Amino acid sequence: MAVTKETPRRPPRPARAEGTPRQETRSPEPVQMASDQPSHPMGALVTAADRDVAEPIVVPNTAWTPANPTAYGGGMPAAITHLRELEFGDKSDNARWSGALEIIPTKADYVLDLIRLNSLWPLLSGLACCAIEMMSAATSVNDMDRFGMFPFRASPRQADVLIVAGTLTTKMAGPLVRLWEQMPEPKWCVAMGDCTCSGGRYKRSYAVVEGIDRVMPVDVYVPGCPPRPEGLIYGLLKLQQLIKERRGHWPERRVGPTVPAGV
Amino acid sequence: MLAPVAGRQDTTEIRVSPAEVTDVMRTLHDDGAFRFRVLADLCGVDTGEVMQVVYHLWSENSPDWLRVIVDGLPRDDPRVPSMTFMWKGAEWAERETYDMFGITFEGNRDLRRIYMPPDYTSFPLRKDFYLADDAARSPGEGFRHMEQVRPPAAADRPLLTRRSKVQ
Amino acid sequence: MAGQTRVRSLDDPTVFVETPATIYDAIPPYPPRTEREAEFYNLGDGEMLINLGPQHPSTHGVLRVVLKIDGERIVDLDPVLGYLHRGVEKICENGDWHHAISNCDPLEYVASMFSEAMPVLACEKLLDLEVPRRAEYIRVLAWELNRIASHALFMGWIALDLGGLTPILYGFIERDEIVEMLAALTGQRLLFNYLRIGGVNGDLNHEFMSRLGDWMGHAGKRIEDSQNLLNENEIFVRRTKGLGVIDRATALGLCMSGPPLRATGIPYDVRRAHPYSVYPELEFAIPVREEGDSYARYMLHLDEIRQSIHIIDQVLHQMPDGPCMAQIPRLIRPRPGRAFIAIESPRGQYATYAMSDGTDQPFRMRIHDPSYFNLQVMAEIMPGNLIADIMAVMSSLDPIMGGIDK
Amino acid sequence: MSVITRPWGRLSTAGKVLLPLIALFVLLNLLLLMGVASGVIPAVVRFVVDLLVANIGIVRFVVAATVILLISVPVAFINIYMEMKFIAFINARLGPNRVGPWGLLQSAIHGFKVLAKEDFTPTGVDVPVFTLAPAVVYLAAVLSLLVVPFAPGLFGVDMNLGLLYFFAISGLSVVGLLMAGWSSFNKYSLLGALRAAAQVISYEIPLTLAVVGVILLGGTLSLNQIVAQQSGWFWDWYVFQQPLGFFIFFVAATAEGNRAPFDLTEADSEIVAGFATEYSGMRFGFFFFAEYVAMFVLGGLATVLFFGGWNAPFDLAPLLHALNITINPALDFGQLGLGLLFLIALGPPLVILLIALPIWMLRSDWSLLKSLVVAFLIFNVLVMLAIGLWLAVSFAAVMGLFWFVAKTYLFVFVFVWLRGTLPRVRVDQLMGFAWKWLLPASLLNLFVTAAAIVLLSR
Repeated sequence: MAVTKETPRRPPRPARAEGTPRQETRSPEPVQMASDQPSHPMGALVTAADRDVAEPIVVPNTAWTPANPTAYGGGMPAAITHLRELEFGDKSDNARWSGALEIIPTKADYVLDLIRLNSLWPLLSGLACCAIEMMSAATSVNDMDRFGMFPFRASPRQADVLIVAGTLTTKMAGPLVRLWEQMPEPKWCVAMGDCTCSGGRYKRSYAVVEGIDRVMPVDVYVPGCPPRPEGLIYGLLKLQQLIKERRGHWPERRVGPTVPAGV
Repeated sequence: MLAPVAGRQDTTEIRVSPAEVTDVMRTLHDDGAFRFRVLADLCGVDTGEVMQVVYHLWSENSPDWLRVIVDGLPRDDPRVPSMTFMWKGAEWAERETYDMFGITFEGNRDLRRIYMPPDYTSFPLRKDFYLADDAARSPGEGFRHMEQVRPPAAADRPLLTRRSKVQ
Repeated sequence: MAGQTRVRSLDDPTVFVETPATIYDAIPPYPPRTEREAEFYNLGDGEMLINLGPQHPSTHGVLRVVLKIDGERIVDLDPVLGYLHRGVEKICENGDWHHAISNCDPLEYVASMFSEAMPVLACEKLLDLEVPRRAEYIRVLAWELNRIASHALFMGWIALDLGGLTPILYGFIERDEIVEMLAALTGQRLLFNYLRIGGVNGDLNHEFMSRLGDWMGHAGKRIEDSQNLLNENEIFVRRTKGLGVIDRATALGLCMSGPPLRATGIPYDVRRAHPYSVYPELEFAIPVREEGDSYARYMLHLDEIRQSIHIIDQVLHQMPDGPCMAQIPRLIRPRPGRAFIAIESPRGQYATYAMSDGTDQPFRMRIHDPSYFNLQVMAEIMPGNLIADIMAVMSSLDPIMGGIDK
Repeated sequence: MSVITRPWGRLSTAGKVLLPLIALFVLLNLLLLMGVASGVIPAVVRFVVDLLVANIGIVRFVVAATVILLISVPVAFINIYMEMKFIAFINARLGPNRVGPWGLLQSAIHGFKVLAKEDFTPTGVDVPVFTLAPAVVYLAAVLSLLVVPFAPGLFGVDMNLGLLYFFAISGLSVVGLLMAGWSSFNKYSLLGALRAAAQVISYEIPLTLAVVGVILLGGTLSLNQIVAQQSGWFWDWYVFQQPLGFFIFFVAATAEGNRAPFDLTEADSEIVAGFATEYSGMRFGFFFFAEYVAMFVLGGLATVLFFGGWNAPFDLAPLLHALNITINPALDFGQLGLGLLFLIALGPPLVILLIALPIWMLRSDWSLLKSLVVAFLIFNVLVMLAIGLWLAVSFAAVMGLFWFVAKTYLFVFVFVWLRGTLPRVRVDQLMGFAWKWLLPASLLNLFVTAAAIVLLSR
């Protein structure tokens, strides 16, 4: 079975001034588990590029004035509308109109996501044992191509999903992270197998990264040693569901040890 | 010969010293009586006190494996003549043994680390190299917490080393 | 044209190096350490280095081959291993004998029935243990089935690396039938943790036998199909015949074994050269080819598949009754000693050298992987060929990085 | 100032949008009125119309180029879908079947996804060249469609040098590939581009020489006339007079379009993705589409040159004439007068009833309603067939388009079939085949054709 990483709620961000171009905001420190000291070898791998959280599209809904004005970053601050109402003493229906006008881009993004989740091109990269099952998930018996998850692209520039299949060693971590950074957005990462989820049966080894979420963000974990091809396909369907539910919000990319729920 | 020829099950075992291993192996390989053409395996062993290099040979003349043990290599600077002049395929095996034990094979023209990254300073299969779960006993600390910071020659002897009762 | 780029060093992912974009020339950022390296990395006129891997479609797994090419022609090459080094030997030394079975499992991951046999056979040899004959027969059955599955994959891979899309899917269909059958027996598709010290995990069950009976009806049919696509195919034959020729002296000198060795005409098969298990009681031929090129290796795999089907037929007829597990204590303490055992895996002689010091943990567990030694031949035979030939030769040597990098 | 800003501030967002629009509308109307009244606008319109009529050729070219550019994308989608499905069947798979019925929309989804992908320029590339290359490749593939005659009267431009134009334009794609490979700052791209250049250039020669035989037979370079000369029954097609020429042309076309077994330029297992290794997003999409458009173009050219283009494989006109059956496509409904009303009102129900009754009587387990529904469907199918037949008889373009597309997609299917079956050849073997076998064979074909023409014309 596959377990999708539940998306944590976004921390409240300061309201963005109207009209100012949207700039990348630095997210708070990634979640660190007790086992992950800053002096950990992989700790240095958490780079600025990985720590950046792409800013989600926010639908300002000024029809409803929130209790906390700084919630729903962006949108029209409640105080100003209050002043304006004092000034003109009538009820203008700004809110409904502006809400309707600003909701359109979100819908477009939703349609784009529907398109994206129907053509996920995996990167043709297998690390170890799980690669065999990854290949047999694409072959005649259980055919990944039915969901548009074919062909495997050989070049990271054209891939959407990085299926990390197999044990990640410290020597391979650098090339793998470079592959991940070469893939264009939007991109998703599926951790296939116990070794990639948590180090698996080689957790004690001196040369193995204990879970790829120490070096790169992960969207879907598919445990199993190795998971059956059906398991991988189920995980990819979960990824489709994830993309659909996020409604055009970029997934929050966090690097750091995370425990998938239910594993 | 450091010890008499011993045989157990289907294996015959001889022990030689690093000085004479070259002649012994050449004789075994070329002499018509032996004709040990197939080098079945080459590996290193850390017994806790000394290093060993173990060769396994196969010949169509005998039904047994022949095990040649080069015994008594010092742990701080083990050196063995390389076998690449006779079996070129021994090159990678010697590289692996160097990588894992730090045993230097004189005459191997490509003796570098093959598994671990080149800036790796310790030799994982030595008995004084501990895994993560007994890293507390490890003399090494620091950047890679599983690895010694100093090369093992200079490393002080750990508190407890598991020694073999096999000689 | 080349600006400053900040990239992670290939060898140490925790280090960022400020380099010119010529990092892509794959020249290591440190001075040469051996004369071989120094000779390899100084480029002649018109030569350039190109990185094949660690992530490349046709290097099976994470093998990295640094090519020194002149146009399309290969001048020299330097395989860089270790991208999948998991430290299995060290882990085996820190677990007890039973843990070693599951730790050795993923070494040769398309034929893990062989790699998981290493600690089992070694410990039995150290214990002087008598394994029930039924267990031996079941082992041989599982081994040969797994050999066919691995060869079926090989047949597809060599075609895929030469650009044919279809044969690998036929090979995978054959493999899936066998692997599902073994999953019915062992509970796992890929890493069956099935062999036990003193026998096997479970006796043959009904689903396995029914699946096996169905499969024996059309054994190897899919492989024959893909072979009909390839054997007479002009393009395939021209791309593999006379390519990557290995002569006997080189093969012996490089400690090669398995199909690459037998394709040069040396009938060295551990099942006959140094018999183990019940192979002396079974009659089968050791296919040998004289010309040591890729095409010979490819055809040799076909012959081995037929022989394996023949062996399975005999095993099913001679399968004795009785227990499939010996009476052994749960905690195993072999007396101090050394044992060397070798078996014939789909890629050649798979050997282990185990030492016990009387405790319940192996003192030293050395794994000898055949494709680790077979792969050395690349540097011998490839120079002078084209880039496209690397795929034909490498996939005919059939390396498995899990076993090579341990 | 506040006099203006205050009401403006009170407006709703929609009002802020609408008010300027209304003002603009009023202003434009006023201008129009003044223009017409003063007689300026009619003069301008007359001048523009005269200008367009004067150089109708340019207008036609621009329109045709636009239309070709527009239809090229659906063509690529159809080809990609065919390739995915047919290769899936060859592999004993199902192929895409989730998006749309039988996964018909899958290729379009792929296309839109590629369009929506991030599109960035890696470090160290030669930016302008890197940006231009995909457009060059795509335009080279698309513009060569301009001279291909789809049906009688349905073609972009009828040049009397059509073939020359075709080869000149399709040769441009090499430039695009070289630009892509060189500017990508990637060794795999460079290797792929050089392979592509060597391959395409050396296969241009047999391709052209194989066509020269047809040119000799037809005595013209205009594709329209070449097609017109193959009219009649199917044995009038040039493939039966130029079998060797057709074989050479087909092999060379396969290599020209970088299709398997000659797809060395994007050989996945050797050089990662060839010249497209560093391309992402829609730039990669252009390469991707260009390959499939080129597939269609080459299939169409093979059809036009050797398989009679839009000619049907049979010619019924003489037969009908012998039986003096005359089909008058131009129905004049006006003749029916009041009968038309009855036809429209009563005809369909009567026919439906006539079809439904026997069904109802034969299938006792069906209700009358069900049989009526079935009869309605059957009636619609019949009417569609009738209309289609009428179109086919009355407008030759429809029929010609049908035959052209049918033949072309036969070739596209053969391309896909080759890809699913054959492994890839090596570079030196590819070159050796071009220079040692195809070139002499095409020269021989040319010589024999010329000799035959000279001897027979005596």
